[in-house]
Amino acid sequence: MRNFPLGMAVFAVILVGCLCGVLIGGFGYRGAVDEAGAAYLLRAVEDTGAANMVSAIYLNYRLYDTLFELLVFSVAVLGVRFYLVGRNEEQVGSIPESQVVRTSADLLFPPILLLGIYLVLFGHLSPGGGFSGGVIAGTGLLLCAVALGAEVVARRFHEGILERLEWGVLLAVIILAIFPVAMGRVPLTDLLPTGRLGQLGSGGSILIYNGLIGIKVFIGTWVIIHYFMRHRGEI
Amino acid sequence: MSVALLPLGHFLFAALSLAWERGTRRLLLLSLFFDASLLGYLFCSFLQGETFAVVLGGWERGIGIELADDRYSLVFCFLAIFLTGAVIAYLWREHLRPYFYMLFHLLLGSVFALLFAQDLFNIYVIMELLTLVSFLLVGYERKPVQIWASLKYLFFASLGMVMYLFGVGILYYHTGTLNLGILKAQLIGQQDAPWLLIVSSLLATGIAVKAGIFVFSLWLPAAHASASPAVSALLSGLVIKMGVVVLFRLAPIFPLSLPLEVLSAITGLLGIIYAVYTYDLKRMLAFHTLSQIGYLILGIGIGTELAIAGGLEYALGHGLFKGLLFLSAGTAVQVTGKEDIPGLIARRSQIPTAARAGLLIGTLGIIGLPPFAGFCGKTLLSHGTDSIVAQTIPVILSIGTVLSFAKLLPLFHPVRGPSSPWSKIGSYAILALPMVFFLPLTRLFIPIEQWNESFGVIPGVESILIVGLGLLLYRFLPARPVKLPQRVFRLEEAVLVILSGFFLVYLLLLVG
Amino acid sequence: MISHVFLLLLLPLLAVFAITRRRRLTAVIGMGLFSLILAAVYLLLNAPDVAITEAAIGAALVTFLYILAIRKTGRLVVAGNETPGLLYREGDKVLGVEQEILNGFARHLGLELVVHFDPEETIEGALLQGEADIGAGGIFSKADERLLQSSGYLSTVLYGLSLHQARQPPRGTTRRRPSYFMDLVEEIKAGQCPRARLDLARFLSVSRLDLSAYRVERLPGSFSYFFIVSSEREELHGQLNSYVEGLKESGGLKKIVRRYFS
Amino acid sequence: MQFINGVTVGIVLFGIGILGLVLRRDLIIKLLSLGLVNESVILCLVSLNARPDGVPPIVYAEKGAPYVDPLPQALVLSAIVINFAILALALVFVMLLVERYHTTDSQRIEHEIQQEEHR
Repeated sequence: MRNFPLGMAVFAVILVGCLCGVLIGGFGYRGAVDEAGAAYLLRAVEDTGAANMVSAIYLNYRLYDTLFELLVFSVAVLGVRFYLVGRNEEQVGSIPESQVVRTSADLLFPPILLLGIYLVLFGHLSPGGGFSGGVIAGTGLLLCAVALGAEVVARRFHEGILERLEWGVLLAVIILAIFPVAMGRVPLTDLLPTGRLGQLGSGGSILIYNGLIGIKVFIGTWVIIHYFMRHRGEI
Repeated sequence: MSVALLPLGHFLFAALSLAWERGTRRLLLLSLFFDASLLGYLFCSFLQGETFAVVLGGWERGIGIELADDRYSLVFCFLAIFLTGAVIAYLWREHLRPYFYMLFHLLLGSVFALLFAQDLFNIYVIMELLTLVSFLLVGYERKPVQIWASLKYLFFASLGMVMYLFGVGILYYHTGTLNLGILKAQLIGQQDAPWLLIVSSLLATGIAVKAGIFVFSLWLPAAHASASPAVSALLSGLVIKMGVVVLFRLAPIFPLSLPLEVLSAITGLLGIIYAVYTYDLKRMLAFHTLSQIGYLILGIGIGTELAIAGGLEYALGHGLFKGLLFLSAGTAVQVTGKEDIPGLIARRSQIPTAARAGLLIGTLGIIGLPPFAGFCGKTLLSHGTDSIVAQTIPVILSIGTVLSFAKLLPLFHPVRGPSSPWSKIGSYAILALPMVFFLPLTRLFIPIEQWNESFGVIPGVESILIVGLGLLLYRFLPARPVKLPQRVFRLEEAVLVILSGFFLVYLLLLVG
Repeated sequence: MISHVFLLLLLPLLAVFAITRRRRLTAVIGMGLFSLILAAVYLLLNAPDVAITEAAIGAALVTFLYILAIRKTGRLVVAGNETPGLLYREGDKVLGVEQEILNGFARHLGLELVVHFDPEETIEGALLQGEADIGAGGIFSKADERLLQSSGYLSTVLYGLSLHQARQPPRGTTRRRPSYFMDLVEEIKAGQCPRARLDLARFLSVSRLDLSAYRVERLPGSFSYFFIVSSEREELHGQLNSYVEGLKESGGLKKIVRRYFS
Repeated sequence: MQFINGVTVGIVLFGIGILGLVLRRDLIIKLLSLGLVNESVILCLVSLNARPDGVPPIVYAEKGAPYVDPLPQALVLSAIVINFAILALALVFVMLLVERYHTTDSQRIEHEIQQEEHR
C-alpha cells in the first residue's frame, strides 16, 4: 500500500465498509428457507435416475448452462494456447531434479488418476463429476510432468492429437445436445432410459456427458499447465 | 424449439471451424445462410402471431431453462446478422486464423442465446462467455495497449458479474426461482421490500458494467479504441447492446425506472463532454458509444411502450451506424497512419472515397438527420413521454453529438481519394442501406396510428434545427484543447467509481 | 457446529493475511490455503460436490498456475536506476561499471543477468516484493531497514546543486523529484530544478551542461557506491560481498572503473 | 440463527477482496483479490439454504433429515469453472505484459502505455 494517496485509501475503506453494511443489512438473511429446492428434491430421482441431485440439475435440468460453462473453459484453453504459443519458449526439463520428488510423483500419479476416473464415472451416484474428475486427473499429470519433465509427458501426449480430441469431444457434446431435434423433441432432452437407481447405468445420459466433459477437461487442464510451464514466466 | 437452434448451431459451427481449418470462411458463410433462413422462418411465424417459448430438456417452466422471445429479440438477431455480414466483408481479404473465426461464431452464438434467455443464471453464464470472447477479440493483435485494455476489461466485467451473481443469490433466497416470467408474477406485491432494492441495484450495477454506461463502463474507451476496427465495430455495435437488452428484460420486473433515467442523463452528458474534447478519432467514437447509450436506457427507464420502442430502435440504428463509423474510421486510420482528427484531415486525400462516404453517412445517422436511423429512434423517444425533463435530455444529447461530430466536417470536403476494393464497399453498403431506409422499417414495431402521429414535418424540422444549433455552438467552442481528468479510467479509481455508482443506484431506489 | 464457525472465522483472517503480503509467493500460498479451508467449509455445509471441485480447482490447480506464472528460473534480476557510467543503456545493450560487476557475479553463480530499469523509489519495493534480487544504479544511501547493503565498490563524493535565485515553485503544485535521471537532466537544463543532490557519476554527466544558473558546492563527508539486497536474502548478500571483495583484491575492479572513467 | 454464518462471512470476504483490488498495485495480488471476490459470492450462494441438520442432496444419505437445496450447488459448480477460466486467461495476459514492461505494478504499466501512446 506504499505510494498510495491516503485520501483515496480512506475513501475506499469507507466505501467498502458501507457496501458490506448495506449488503448484510439489506440481505434479510434469516437462516435456511424450509422447503428450499423442493421443486427439484421431490422429483429429481424419478425424472433423471441419478442419485446425486446436484448432478441431475447440473447435467440434465440445467444442461444448457453447463454447455456454456464448457464453452468458456474451451475458450480459455484456446486463448492460453493462442497467446503463449511460439513466444519465449524454453525447453523445460524437470523443475526440481530430486529423487524424492520423482519417486513420490511416480507413487502418487496412479492413485490420483484413478481417483479422477472414479469421480468421472460415479459422478451421478456420489459427489464428483466430469469437471472435478478431469481436473484432478490433469493435476496428476502435472505431478508426472514435474517428475519426468514436461517434454517427456508432452511427447507421450502428442499435441496435435490432443487438440483434435479436445475439439472432437466438444463437437460430440454439442451434437448430443442438438440430436433430440432430429427425433422431434426439444433440444437437450435426455433420450436414454433412467435405469435402476444406484447402478452405474442409471441416470440416463448423465454418465455420457460426465465422461465427455471429463476427457475434455483432462486434456484442457494439461494443455493449460503445459503451456504455462513451457512459457518462460518472468514475473 | 427452433429458437434454441440459433445458439446451438453456432456453437456447432465454432467447433467445426477448428476441426476444418481451411474451410473456415465457407463455414462462416454457411452459418450466416443458416441463421438467415432460420430467422426468416421464425419471423414469418412471428408475423402470424406465434411465440417461441420453449423450455429446454422438455421440462416445465421453473424447472428447466426457458428460452422465449419478445418483440425485439428477432430484430436484434437481424442486427447481429447485418453486422456480422459487414465485418466478414470487411475482413474478406485478410488472412485470419481459425481461432478468430471460432471466436466469431461463439460471439454470435452467445448473442443469440442472450436475446432469448429468460433465466437469470443463464444470463450470467452467457454474459461470462461474451466477456471472455470479447476479451480475446480485443487482444487479438497482441499489442501491449490492447492487452492492457482487455485486461482491465476483464477485471471490471468480472467484478460486475460478481455483483450480478450476488443479486441473483439474494433473489433466489427470497423467491426460490430464477425464471424471469415466474419472478415477475411473484414480485408484484413486494415492490418496496428492502431486499428487492439491494437486488435491483446489484443486478443493475452488474449489467451496467457490461452495457456501456459511463460511471460503470470505464473500461470501454480504451478497449474499443485500441481494438482492431472490425472488432470495435462488433463490440460497439452488438456486444454493448446485449447489456441494454438485459436491462430491458429486467426493467419491468424490478423498480429500475428512476435510476435508469438518471444514469441516462449522466452517461449521456459525461460521454458527450469527453467526446467533444477528444481528438483521437476512434477514442472519440468510443466515447460516443457511452453517450448514445443514454438514449437507449432513457427509453427503457421511461417505460412507456413508445419510449421503449424508441430506445430499442435507437439501439438498432446505433448498432448500424456505429459499426459503419468504426469500420470506415478503421480504414482511414490504417491508410493514413494517423489517429488524431487533425492529422486525418491533413491527409484526407489519401483516404479512400468509400471510407469517407461511410464516415459521412454514419455521421448523418448519429446526429439524427431526418430519413436516417438515428432520427426515428429519437423522435419516438421524445413522443413516448410527457415529462419535460425526459424530453430535454435527448435534445441536449443531440446538440452535444452534433457539436462533437462537427470536428469531422473538414474531412468530408469533396476531394477524390483512391478507390477501395469491392469487399470494403460492400461492407459499408450492408450497414448503410438499412440505415438509410430505416424509417419504413419502424412500422414493424409500432401500430400504424402511432407511426403517423410520431413522424411528421415537425420532428424533421426540429432535428434540422438541432443540427443547426449544434453547428452554431461549434463556432463558439474554444479552440484550445481542454484536458479532462483521465485518472478515472485507471484500474483502481474505476473500481471505486463503480462502487459509488452502485450506491447512487441504491439511493435513487430508496428515494423513488 | 463449533468447527464450522471456527473455520468460517479463519477465512477472513487468512484472506487478509494473503492479500497484505509483500512477497507474491507467500500471498499465493496463503490463498491456496484459504481455498483448502473453504473446501472444508463446503463439506460442512453439506455440499460435497462443491467441496471437491473447489479443492481440485481452487486449492490445487489455481495455486499451481500462479506458481508457474511467477516462478523465475536461472536468472539474476537486477532493478537499477539509470546512471551514466555506472549502469546505462546504449540501444539494446546495457553497459556500465555495475553491469560488468553484476554480470561477472551472475556468471559466477551460473545465472543469466537481467537488468530492469526502474525509477529510484520503486527499487526498494521491487526488492522487498521479490521482483528483483539486487538493487543497483549508483546507490549511495538506503532508507529502508529491511534492506542489506553490500560492501562499497567505489568511493564517491556528493555535490549539491541549487538555483541562485531560489524560485519558489508555484503554490498547489508540489514538485516531486523526477523518477528518472534523464528527467532530472531535462529539468536542470531548463533551469527549473530548485535543488538537487548529485553523486560523482551523475555530476560528471551534468557538469557538461551549462550550470551558470546554479550554485554548485561539494558536500562534506565521504560516501561509496554499493548494491542493496533484501534482508531475507542473506545468502545472496554474503555471496555478493565476497565476490565484490575478491574483485577489489584482484585489481579487476580498477580495470573496469578505468574503462568507464578515464 | 447466529450472526456468524456463511453469508455474512462471504460479504466480509467480498469487501476484503475489493479493498485488495483497489489498494494493492501488484497485478498478481489484484488477481488474487479478484479470485477472493469470486470465492466470496460462491460461499454466499452455497450457504444460502445450507442447514446444519440437513444432509447432502444425494439419495444414499441416511433418511429422516431434510436434504440441502441442490440448486445453488449446481449453479456454483458453473461459477467456479468460469472463474478458473477467467483467471487462466488473465494470468496469460499479465505474463505478456510483464514480458514487455518487466513489472507487475499496474500504475507503472499504465504510465508506460500512456508514454508509448504519446510517442
